[in-house]
Amino acid sequence: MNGIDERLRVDRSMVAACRDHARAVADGVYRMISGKTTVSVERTICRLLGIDGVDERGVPLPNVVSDYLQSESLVGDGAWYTLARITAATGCAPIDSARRIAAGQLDATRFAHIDAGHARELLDPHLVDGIARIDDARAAREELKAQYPHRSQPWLYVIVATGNIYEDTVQAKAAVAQGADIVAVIRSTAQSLLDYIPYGPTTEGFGGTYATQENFRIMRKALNESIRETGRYAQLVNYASGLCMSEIAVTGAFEGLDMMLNDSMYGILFRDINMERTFIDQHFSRMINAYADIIINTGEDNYLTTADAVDEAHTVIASQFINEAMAKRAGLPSRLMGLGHAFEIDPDREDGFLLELAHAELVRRIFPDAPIKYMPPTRHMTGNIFKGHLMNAMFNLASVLTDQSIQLLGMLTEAVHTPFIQDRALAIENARYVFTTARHLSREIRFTPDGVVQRRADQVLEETHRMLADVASTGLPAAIEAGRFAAIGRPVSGGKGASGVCETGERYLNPFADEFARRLDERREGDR
Amino acid sequence: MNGIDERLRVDRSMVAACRDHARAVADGVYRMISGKTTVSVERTICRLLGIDGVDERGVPLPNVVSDYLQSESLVGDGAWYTLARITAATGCAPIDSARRIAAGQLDATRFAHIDAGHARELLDPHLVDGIARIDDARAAREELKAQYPHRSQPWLYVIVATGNIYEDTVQAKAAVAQGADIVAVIRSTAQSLLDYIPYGPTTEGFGGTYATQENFRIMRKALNESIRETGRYAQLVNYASGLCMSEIAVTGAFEGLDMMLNDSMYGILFRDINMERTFIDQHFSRMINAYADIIINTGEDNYLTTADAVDEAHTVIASQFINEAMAKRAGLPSRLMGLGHAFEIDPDREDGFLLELAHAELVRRIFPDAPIKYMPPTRHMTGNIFKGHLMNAMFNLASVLTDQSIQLLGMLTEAVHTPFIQDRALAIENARYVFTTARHLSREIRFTPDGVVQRRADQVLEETHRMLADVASTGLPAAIEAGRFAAIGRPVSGGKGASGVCETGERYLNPFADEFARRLDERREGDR
Amino acid sequence: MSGVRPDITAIRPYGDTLDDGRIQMSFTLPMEASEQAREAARQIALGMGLDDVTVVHMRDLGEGFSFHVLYARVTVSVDASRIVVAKVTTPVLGFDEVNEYIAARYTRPVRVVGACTGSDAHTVGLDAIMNMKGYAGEYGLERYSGFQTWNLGAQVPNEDLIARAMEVDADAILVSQVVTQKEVHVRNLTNLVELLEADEARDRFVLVVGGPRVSHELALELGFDAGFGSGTLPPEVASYLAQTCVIRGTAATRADGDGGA
Amino acid sequence: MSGVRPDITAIRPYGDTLDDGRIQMSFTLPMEASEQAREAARQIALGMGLDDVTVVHMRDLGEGFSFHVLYARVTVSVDASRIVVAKVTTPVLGFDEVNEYIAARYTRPVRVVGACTGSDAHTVGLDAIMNMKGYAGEYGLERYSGFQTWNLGAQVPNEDLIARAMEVDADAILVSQVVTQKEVHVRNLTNLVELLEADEARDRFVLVVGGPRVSHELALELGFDAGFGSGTLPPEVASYLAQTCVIRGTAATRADGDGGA
Ligand code: B12
Ligand code: B12
Ligand SMILES: Cc1ncc(COP(=O)(O)O)c(C=O)c1O
Ligand SMILES: Cc1ncc(COP(=O)(O)O)c(C=O)c1O
Repeated sequence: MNGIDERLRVDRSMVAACRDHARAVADGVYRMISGKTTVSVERTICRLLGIDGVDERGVPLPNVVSDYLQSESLVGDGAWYTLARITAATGCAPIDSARRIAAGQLDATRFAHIDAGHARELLDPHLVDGIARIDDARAAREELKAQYPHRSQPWLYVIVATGNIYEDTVQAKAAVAQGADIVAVIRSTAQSLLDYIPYGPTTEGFGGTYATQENFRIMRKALNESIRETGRYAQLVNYASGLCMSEIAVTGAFEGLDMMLNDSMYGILFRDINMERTFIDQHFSRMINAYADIIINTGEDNYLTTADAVDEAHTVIASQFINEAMAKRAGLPSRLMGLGHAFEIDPDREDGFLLELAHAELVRRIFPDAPIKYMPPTRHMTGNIFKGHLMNAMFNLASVLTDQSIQLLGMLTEAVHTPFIQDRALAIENARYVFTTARHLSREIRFTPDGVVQRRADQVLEETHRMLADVASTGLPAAIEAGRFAAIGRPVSGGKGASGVCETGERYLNPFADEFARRLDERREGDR
Repeated sequence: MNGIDERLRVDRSMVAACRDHARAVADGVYRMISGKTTVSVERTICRLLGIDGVDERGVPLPNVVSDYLQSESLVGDGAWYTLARITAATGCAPIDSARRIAAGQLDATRFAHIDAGHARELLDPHLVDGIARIDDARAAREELKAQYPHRSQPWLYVIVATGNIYEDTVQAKAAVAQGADIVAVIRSTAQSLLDYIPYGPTTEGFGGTYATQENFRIMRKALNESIRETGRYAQLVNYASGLCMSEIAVTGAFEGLDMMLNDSMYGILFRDINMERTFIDQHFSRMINAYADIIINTGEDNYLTTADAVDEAHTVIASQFINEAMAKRAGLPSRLMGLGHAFEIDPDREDGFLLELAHAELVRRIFPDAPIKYMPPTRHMTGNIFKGHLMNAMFNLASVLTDQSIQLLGMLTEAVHTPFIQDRALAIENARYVFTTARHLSREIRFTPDGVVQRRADQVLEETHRMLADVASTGLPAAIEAGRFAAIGRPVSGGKGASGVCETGERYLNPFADEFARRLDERREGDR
Repeated sequence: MSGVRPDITAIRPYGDTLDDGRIQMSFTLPMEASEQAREAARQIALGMGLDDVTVVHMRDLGEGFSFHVLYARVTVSVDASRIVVAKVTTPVLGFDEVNEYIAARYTRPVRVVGACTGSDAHTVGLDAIMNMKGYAGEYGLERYSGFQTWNLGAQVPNEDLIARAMEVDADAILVSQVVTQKEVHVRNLTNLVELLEADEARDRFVLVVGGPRVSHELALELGFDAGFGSGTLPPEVASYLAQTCVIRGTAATRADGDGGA
Repeated sequence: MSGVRPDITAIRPYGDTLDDGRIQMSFTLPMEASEQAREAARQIALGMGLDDVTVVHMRDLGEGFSFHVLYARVTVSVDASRIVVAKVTTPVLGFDEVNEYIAARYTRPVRVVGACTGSDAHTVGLDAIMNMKGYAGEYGLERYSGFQTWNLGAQVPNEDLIARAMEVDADAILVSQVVTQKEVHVRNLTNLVELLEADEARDRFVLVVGGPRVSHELALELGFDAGFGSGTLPPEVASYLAQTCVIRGTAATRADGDGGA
């Protein structure tokens, strides 16, 4: 990187072999999901077509439409085609169609079928509008960034989680004033399993604040104020994860978010969501993230909260290869792949820090262009806040020493409560101190050729390679079923949200996917 | 070290040139003090001859003797000769002579003079006894060490400072139980300027506990209990520093101390003690330390509490070369030279940690066999205990990364109060965490050939060389007068305790010095 | 001759001298950093009955907040001779001992159903106690021949947990609660006891709760039989269950009882 | 619409919700780690009027001590609208302004004698204010044309300091006190004022004290004219002296006064 001598030797041919296996794994997944859609993908299309708001009972209109599609067995036709069919019959714009459906005033099954070209054309103005909203939000961010540049990496990433979006903004602004570069609003615990996005500003949440479009807007506005006050760009993060992956992705794209938690397997492993559902949703959500230029954050760090950080280090990297392969399929360039890993080795283990360096350095070398996201110690944190603060310092040091990109700051009260305002301030102070005093340490150091660090890195890469070869041969679903990731096994056909998966019919259309793909191709050409 | 590849390149010829200059500096000092003694050297001889206890007014008997010598203008004859002369006339053992002097019952000036051989012989049994006490104390330590070995370096060094020796023992034992390897009992502030050693156990002190023989004994006993309880050897430290350098050295030697703060210039610079007095006292004190196998701790760290740690880094190393040259003169082998330095760079300075590494590594490379003593951040510590705790962690990391030997632990409350019991516990926890998790990091790393660390080390060594060349040409007294060390200037003939310096006369004898020198020579031969 | 011999009836915090009462504190005030804020911090401490209060560090946090670090002296003391802490009193047995104990006294293995209830998805703690692998080198209940276990996992509604316990004719129910924000664990646990009581089934089970913020005392308060906190090892729970089910005469110890799956 | 709008008349600590009263504490008890000790720690906090007390960490320190980390809720509040903090009120001027101010109003440079008194040997703070070099990029008093300074250094007995101030007919005396163990600074400072009063010389000098644990309030309490704490910059002191000596009419401002060295 940056013309600096390599601190660590990495077997490039083994890395290439890993990539090949991961590509094969992704191919298998894509074969599994081809010809399928989900209710949440359809709701996402609704949102892109301008459908928003809630009905009288508070049900979001995109859900009104998807419920209707399900109840009338029209999911196979898809939202676009059905809405176009309604437009053809009634002249209604999609939002009006949704309102009429909500009011029970419409029976689309009675309308005449139309051909694909006509369906495509009829709603084209709405497609243009929908994409323009994303373009505008992106342009606004670009403008701000040009005026108020980012600080150098590793970026300081903190979370707010009060449950009250207004209290969150106060804490977020305070954090930016203290030096945070990135603010993530943690979602309420229950939200990942909701099959809809709540509506409007919210002031009660549990262990976090609901992800809603209005909450996104309120927080974006607050951060934009902070940006002007501090003269530094501040990034906003939320979760395109759970049962509404792609819907939240588009909501975030509309409201100018900068990053989204988004993983190809997290929902399956940690939220027991159905595999097909997850694989389909993650694909469309990533197309949106890619188009909106939003960095994704993958969730490999979570593996090490349940599995041992040394024994299972290779599963993290194997998963990163898979996340990368899947993300490429969705059109995400490397610079938007915030692959996740974590600093979770037992603090009382002799030379544990050496192993952490090996892991972090290996990830950095394998994915040189990805904005790697490094997660702090959580598992071995205890009520001993003083020791916890030190563990976070060593984590910060590992980061600056191995050129990580996105540093999620550890809280000294990790084992006690969700962060107090001073916990966050102390975490920022911790990172700023370490990052300043050791700013260019990464350029100063080389690991000895046959030292513990180098040998450990070699070993983990080998184990990764072996695992990927296995997964490529059995296929990802079987590997997940066997509990290869995070030591959690999930049955192929089980899990939540399975009923929201549907085969697409002959009439099915998703012109947004086509358009995103086309434009992403163009952009890639332009990049060359 | 240990066959490990060198992390840093050090210009060996420049180091050799520095040593040559330092030797010249020491030669100059020794020319200045030759043919001189001090009241405290004479009191030390008294103690070695078995004189202890206090008179009716509480004046220590060694002081009774030295006061008598001064009042009768007998300092030039010295304590040994005068006591031998009394023995010749009265048959009194030295302790009885001292008691008689205290009682005003004796006028030595009336006794006949005797020849040197006779004087030497008369007190020889007392010499044998005195030295045997040191030998016994040393043997007892050796035996304990053989049974309960030291932990590996860096050793964890903590201080206790309650003022009450009994409360100190409780805190010391708690510290050893928590993992401390070394306990220093800080002296009461005022003690360094007392021209006597207080007597007996003491329970009131100011910012520290008086160094007395009884206090040494009480603490040694407490630590020996700890050693048996924990199965690890624990070292005891006090201060052979101030106006009673050599007297305290012998007291510590009798009571089995392991280390002594002892510097060739500290008293001059920081306590405004007269130069000649200091140079004479330090010589004899170091002979005793050497003979008793006690590690000295020099005080270069103090320079950086008043002078800037970056600008003045070379003065620390120049002073270490001088301390080394003087210590060699007194017969101290390198393995007993605990040369001091400190981690005092502004925590908010970009890449400050890189500079600290350069300094620490340089000291380590220049004095490979010395048990380097590394002092913690003090100057930039504030009431922000959380940040302070982190600074101490980086200090601990610098230590384990550069193979330091003696780690004086930083307290998170450095800017607030003398250590509470939990402050010390947190400091030990801090060091143990960092030393464990990064145990063999020093073997893993090499500094890049033209990086900041390497270039900084080169620069400091050059500056050191230039400074030593200067000091060698002007002589040390002139350099001190000019404020070259710690930015503190002291006049050659000023300072406290000057009246305690005296020319030795023809009859003067110090058979202890001769005997120590002889036996140290023998030991060196034996070592080969 | 020792310096420190504390009076157990009047225990006070200790800094470096017996009874000096020294403590450290830190907190945020919703005031920007200023001499006023520093004084407000001092007054908060005075309001707590402290004296010798020093604000050793104050830092502005932005948005009208300031952070304060204080040292002060506590003036109250505690009579530690009168502290009685509720404790699990059954002796802790070894792995084999537990199995032998059960084999000797029970008609069948002790049946244990466990779950993380409510919205709690933290399974690691419960798994540590229940699963084969166990925790810190100690096997979990599943490994014992004396136990038959059902670990229902995360986010289990209290109703489902009870239904399952009834279904398998369990002897004991283990509940894990890790999330404690806004006292949600207290609500969850109280609700479980209420449901059991409504079903008149409270006495059928030995009811145990665990989690990092759980104490035996809290468990008793909430109507549980025992509570296990941070760092609990599986044998402690196994020993407790083996011995308590006998005393309580749960299904496995009753001659007639062998219902369930 | 903002979430947080604190009531200035009832300020409480803030964790993550307005008025949640959350604070962190840590201290040692002279009891070895045990459930009793944990409970004693909790009771100490209850004795301070706190509620919602959790001991989140307990550790044995050996020799019969245990260390505790607690979180708890403060129940008192402070009326911050009624806090009045004594402050140095003279405006802070720049380097040139101070010199011009003095040149315009005084018959000669203002004479300042400073010392670290008693057994205090910490000269860095006083040097920062008085010496040429100054502190944090700001020149010290010695550099100002408006001041003539005598820095007597460390461990100066109060008697010597007063004698010297008399001798040079000083306008102001600056005292530094860094060591505060067992309130030794309070004793030293009180003694200085008493000695000055005994000499009926208290009014001759503007009397200033500084040090990291000094506040203006404490200084006034002890009979000084001003106190300067941690992080004081030389211009603050220079401005204060320049303006105060005029008001107080010290030697340098009196037409007749040009005694001394
Ligand atoms: C791992 C972890 C996760 C994992 C959980 C994975 C899993 N499958 O369990 C993941 C990443 C999924 C996660 C998610 C969340 N977490 Co979480 N998590 C943790 C973490 C880091 C460690 C917990 C742990 O595994 N400890 C190790 C086990 C072995 O210890 P233990 O649970 O104490 O168990 C022992 C004893 O208590 C006892 N025990 C426990 N249960 C039982 C039961 C019985 C019957 C018995 C006898 C004994 C017993 O025995 C065990 C062995 O000794 C803690 C922080 C920390 N370091 O403590 C946060 C923490 C618990 N999480 C927290 C939160 C808020 C969440 C989220 C809500 C955050 C969000 N908004 O997204 C989510 C949602 C989770 C949910 N719905 O519950 C908070 C809880 C705050 C509070 N006190 O209320 C914590 C403290 C972090 C924080 N500071 O914010 N988390
Ligand atoms: C440097 C230092 C030393 C040096 C002093 C060198 C010297 N020539 O000054 C040495 C190594 C000699 C030393 C020795 C000791 N020290 Co010391 N030392 C410190 C240290 C690390 C820094 C102090 C410092 O220089 N601060 C920087 C200056 C610029 O800040 P400042 O003093 O606050 O000054 C500013 C303001 O307060 C104000 N100010 C200060 N004075 C004045 C005066 C006036 C008139 C005005 C207007 C303003 C003003 O303006 C200044 C600029 O902003 C502190 C710990 C710490 N980090 O604070 C311990 C500390 C002060 N030392 C301490 C102790 C106990 C000692 C010893 C007694 C230890 C011992 N038993 O051996 C000895 C003896 C000293 C003695 N007799 O007084 C304790 C004091 C504890 C207490 N609160 O009572 C401390 C806090 C360390 C500790 N935790 O134990 N020390
Ligand atoms: C990819 C991803 N999504 C989501 C989450 C958050 O979990 P939840 O499912 O509770 O929103 C995480 C965990 O940190 C994650 O890594
Ligand atoms: C060599 C040496 N002697 C003595 C001391 C202690 O100072 P005092 O003179 O107060 O005993 C120090 C300071 O830490 C020191 O480095």
